[in-house]
Amino acid sequence: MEKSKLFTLNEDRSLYPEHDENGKPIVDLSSHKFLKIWQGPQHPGVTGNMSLELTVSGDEIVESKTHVGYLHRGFEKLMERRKYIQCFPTCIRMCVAEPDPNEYVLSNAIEELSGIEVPEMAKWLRTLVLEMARLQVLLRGVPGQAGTFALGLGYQWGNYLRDLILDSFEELTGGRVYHMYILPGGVRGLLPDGFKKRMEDKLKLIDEFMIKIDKLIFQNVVFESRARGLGYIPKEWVDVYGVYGPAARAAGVMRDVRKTNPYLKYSELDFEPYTTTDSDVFARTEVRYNDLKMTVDLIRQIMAKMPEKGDIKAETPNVMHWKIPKGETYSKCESSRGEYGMYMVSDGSDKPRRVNLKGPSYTHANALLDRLLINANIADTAAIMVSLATCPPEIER
Amino acid sequence: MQDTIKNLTERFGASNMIEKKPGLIFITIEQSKAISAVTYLRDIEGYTVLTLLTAVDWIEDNVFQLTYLLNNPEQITEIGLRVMIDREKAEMESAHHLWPNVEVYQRELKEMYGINFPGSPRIDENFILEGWNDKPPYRRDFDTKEYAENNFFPRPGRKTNDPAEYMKQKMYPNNPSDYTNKKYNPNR
Amino acid sequence: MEEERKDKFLAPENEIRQVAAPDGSIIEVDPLEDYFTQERPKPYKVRKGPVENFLNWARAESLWVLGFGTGCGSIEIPPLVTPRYDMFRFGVQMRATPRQSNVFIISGYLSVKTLKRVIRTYEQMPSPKYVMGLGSCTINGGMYFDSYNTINRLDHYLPVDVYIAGCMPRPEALLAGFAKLKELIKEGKGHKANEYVENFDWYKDNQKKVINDWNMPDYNW
Amino acid sequence: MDYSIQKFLWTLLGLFIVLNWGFLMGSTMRRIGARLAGRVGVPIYQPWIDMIKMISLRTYLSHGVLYYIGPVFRLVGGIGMFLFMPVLVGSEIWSNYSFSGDLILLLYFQSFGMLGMALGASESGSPNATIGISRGLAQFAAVEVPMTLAVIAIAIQHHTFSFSEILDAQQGGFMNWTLFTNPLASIAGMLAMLGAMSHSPFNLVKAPNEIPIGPPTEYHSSFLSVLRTNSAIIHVVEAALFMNLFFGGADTWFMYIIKTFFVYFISVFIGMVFPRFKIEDSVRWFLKWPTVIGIIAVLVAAYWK
Repeated sequence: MEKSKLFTLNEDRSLYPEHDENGKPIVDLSSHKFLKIWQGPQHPGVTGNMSLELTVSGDEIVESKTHVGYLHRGFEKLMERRKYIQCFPTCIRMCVAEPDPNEYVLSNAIEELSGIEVPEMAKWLRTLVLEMARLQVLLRGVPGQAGTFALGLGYQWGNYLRDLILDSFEELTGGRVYHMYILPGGVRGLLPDGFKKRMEDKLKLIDEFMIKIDKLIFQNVVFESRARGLGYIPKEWVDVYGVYGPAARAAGVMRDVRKTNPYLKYSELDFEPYTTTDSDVFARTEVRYNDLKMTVDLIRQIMAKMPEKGDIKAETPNVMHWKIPKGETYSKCESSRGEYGMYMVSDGSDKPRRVNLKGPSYTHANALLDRLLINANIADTAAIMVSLATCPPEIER
Repeated sequence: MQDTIKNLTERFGASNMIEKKPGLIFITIEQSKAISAVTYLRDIEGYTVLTLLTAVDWIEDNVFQLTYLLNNPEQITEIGLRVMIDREKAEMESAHHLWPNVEVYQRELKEMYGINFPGSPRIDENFILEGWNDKPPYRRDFDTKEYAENNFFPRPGRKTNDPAEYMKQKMYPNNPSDYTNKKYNPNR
Repeated sequence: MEEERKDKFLAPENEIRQVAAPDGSIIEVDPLEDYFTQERPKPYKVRKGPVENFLNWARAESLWVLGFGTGCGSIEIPPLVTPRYDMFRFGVQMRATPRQSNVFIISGYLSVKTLKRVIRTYEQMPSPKYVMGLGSCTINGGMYFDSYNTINRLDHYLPVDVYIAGCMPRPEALLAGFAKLKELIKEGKGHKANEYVENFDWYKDNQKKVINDWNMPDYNW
Repeated sequence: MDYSIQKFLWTLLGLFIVLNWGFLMGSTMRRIGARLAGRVGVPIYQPWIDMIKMISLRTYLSHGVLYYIGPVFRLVGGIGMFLFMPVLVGSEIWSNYSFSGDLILLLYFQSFGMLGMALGASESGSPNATIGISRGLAQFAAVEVPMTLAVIAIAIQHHTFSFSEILDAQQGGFMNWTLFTNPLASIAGMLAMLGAMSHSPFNLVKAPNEIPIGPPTEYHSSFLSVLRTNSAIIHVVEAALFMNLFFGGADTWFMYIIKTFFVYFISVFIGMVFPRFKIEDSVRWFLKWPTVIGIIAVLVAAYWK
């Protein structure tokens, strides 16, 4: 039986307001039916320093434009006037939340261009550091998804555990946020004494945390009712819009560089990234939750399988005079947000000719976010944005 | 992969192929055939993901190199198409109809390199910079340090060392001749 | 005015346009003139005595920080509000709007585009207000000293009360910075907002030197 | 001293106690919440310092007369609720200005503050404030339905609209509380309380990561301190309203403090573990189960005997 129009709250509003022949909504601001509001750059719901120009009709968004550039430092230009080794302190600041993939792609690009083979032990340590970096991001990111719906409790617990992982980083590398541990040819040091045991203690805490998070977030009726069906990405969009990592895996498409192009020691590790087909905010949170589980498992595997001692650095020329042969390459790895790649062109001098860093946020935050926000509620912008894990400094660099 | 390269070479006159590592190929394409080659790769060969679109400034040859890096998620291969365009009249056919993200890349290139893509949506809008009135900053002839010194207020007292000289003093304070020794420094 | 406007880069929403009033009549609107006031700020009177000391104590013990992560330093703000470092213990709280906050943490480098927003936000905060420069980027540009898009010295654009050195400063350093700021306020030295007003022209000249498309009033009330 | 002046002074004293208890309760709740997260939390005296600081801030800002009056309206709503509700059961001096029919007036005062805020917030010119206040009014309209139904059920049950008489009927052991004599009305009323208290999952008005931070976006310094004062008073008074309706009221100040604390605690505690609703969901939720229970409660009360 058809419901009466007056009492229907679930009517299909996808064709409101009127659309032109290209499917774009006709928005006439002077008709007083629409309101233009900016979310960001000073807005607590926006992931970092970026802004969204929203045209809303009531609580419903009819048009969205992403504005970036608030964090532009011109890294790619700065690196063109620095020697390769001087690029490292610059490069890691490109994505602040997860600096290690930056180090890895940069040193991997240098190694690929100059044909250096990295020793086994260094590969193990690099794998460990990359997984630890993923762990510390996800510890904040998974409960942070509930935080966008004002459930901040899990975020508080997760942040505490993240601080513990940062302590481990400090132990291993000396740095809390920026590590500069991975260098061309290898890594900077071996594991300190007792590192594995202390790490294992922290992993046990994380196991307990995972159970609590499951109860707090995934079995929460309000969270489920809000996150289900929100920000749906059809499977066909994955290639078209350039969706990577957890967001693609939530749509049922296997996008994980660790599995498709195994680098470092991932081919020797036993793991299977979680995929689901719901492709909404809830599914993306679930995928990241399972990623977190998998990362804990991977760290245990790495610590069990890695040798105690070994060569950690290949012979490299004096870094001050190191000239990289002419050529170009694209090196990539899997960050917590998806494929993270660096395109590097060398002209044979001691400074890179061109470095271009491509993170998943570039495609997620621009065309995809603009599209997903259409017909969403303004209350849900933060949730959709966080579920795509946008990281503004990586968009504008 | 080999078929794709053959087709590219025959139909689109691709040249200068370099296989960097298994599954990553860079190949040069003429400017006039570039977009049709990209369309061909996307529609026929399954290179459905545009990984990146960027430019390199070869100022000494007076060209910009545009790189379209395409990814084939089925075969797990990547092809980088290099397109050389004239630096003086930097203009390229727009590819915004192929992927929705291309528009963003092209806006960035317009802003950072001054390469125009006529017909691309929102191409003249600011993407990153705001009120910029100098040369496009990623061009090689734009000196960022000079710009920073002229426009911002450098705090006096910042010392700049030539890293090589500085390391020489730090590492071989007593015997600078070690520095030129082949054993320590293979580049000398 | 017309001449001046032509030289400037203007965002489309700031161009002179015609607007339909609710009663149907057409009015010409110049957004820069009509939507903003051009009034200049005035310094407030700094008082002395036991009452003011008491108020200063209250100001120091209740610092409301604006939640605006301007740069990479904002990654160390979440640890501050979570169990490990918990800055609420010291009466430091986060606020979401500039109208209600007193402390502006400039977390790291400022790109020119953000600087414009920062100035706007800073001027909207009620006095007395305090600025904390986080990281070496705010002191001398740090590692971005040669970047074309980041300012070098923050104190040429905004009056800075406390600098916290480091890249990036640890949360402990931030807590120490808060302690230092409290000390300054209790001593009655927390009146940099007045300095900004007194040297208004100098600050504005510096700001306008880098912000080429100045399309807002001189002081954002 | 004249009786009316005496009464006025006692009421003022009561207001003072309620205000300070509101501040203390607020910071205590924040500390409890912080313990749940593993933190220490704000010092217990933080609200008072915040008040002094807010008053000591300088402002030159004006958005027009209504902008100034908005917080005053809000405060009047809170104080009005206090004035017309008896504080302690059976006490002449602590009965404030309650009269036979005060229940109706209270329901009115509950919405008064929100309406006043709507005037002030829309005058402030911030779009976030407008969105917040429209959400607030929508939610308030939804909350009022089960709330009023519960009140009507209780009124039918006790044949009165007077607070004092409802309270008197509940005396003599906890089995006489409305909670046990009329459980359906109590459930409907308590569910409505969650909305009236505006804690998560119903804190849509000041949703910080959606519309920072709703109606008070532009309010600062003294205006904000008035709003803070009101929120301190209204939290206690709302809790006291539900305490009086369902939990048998309080006969000493000690019981008053204990009971309001627990009523308030329920709403805060639920908010700790639930995310925020969307406004549609919230309105739908209130119009569904609480309303149905409220209607049944009215019917049961009407046809019981």
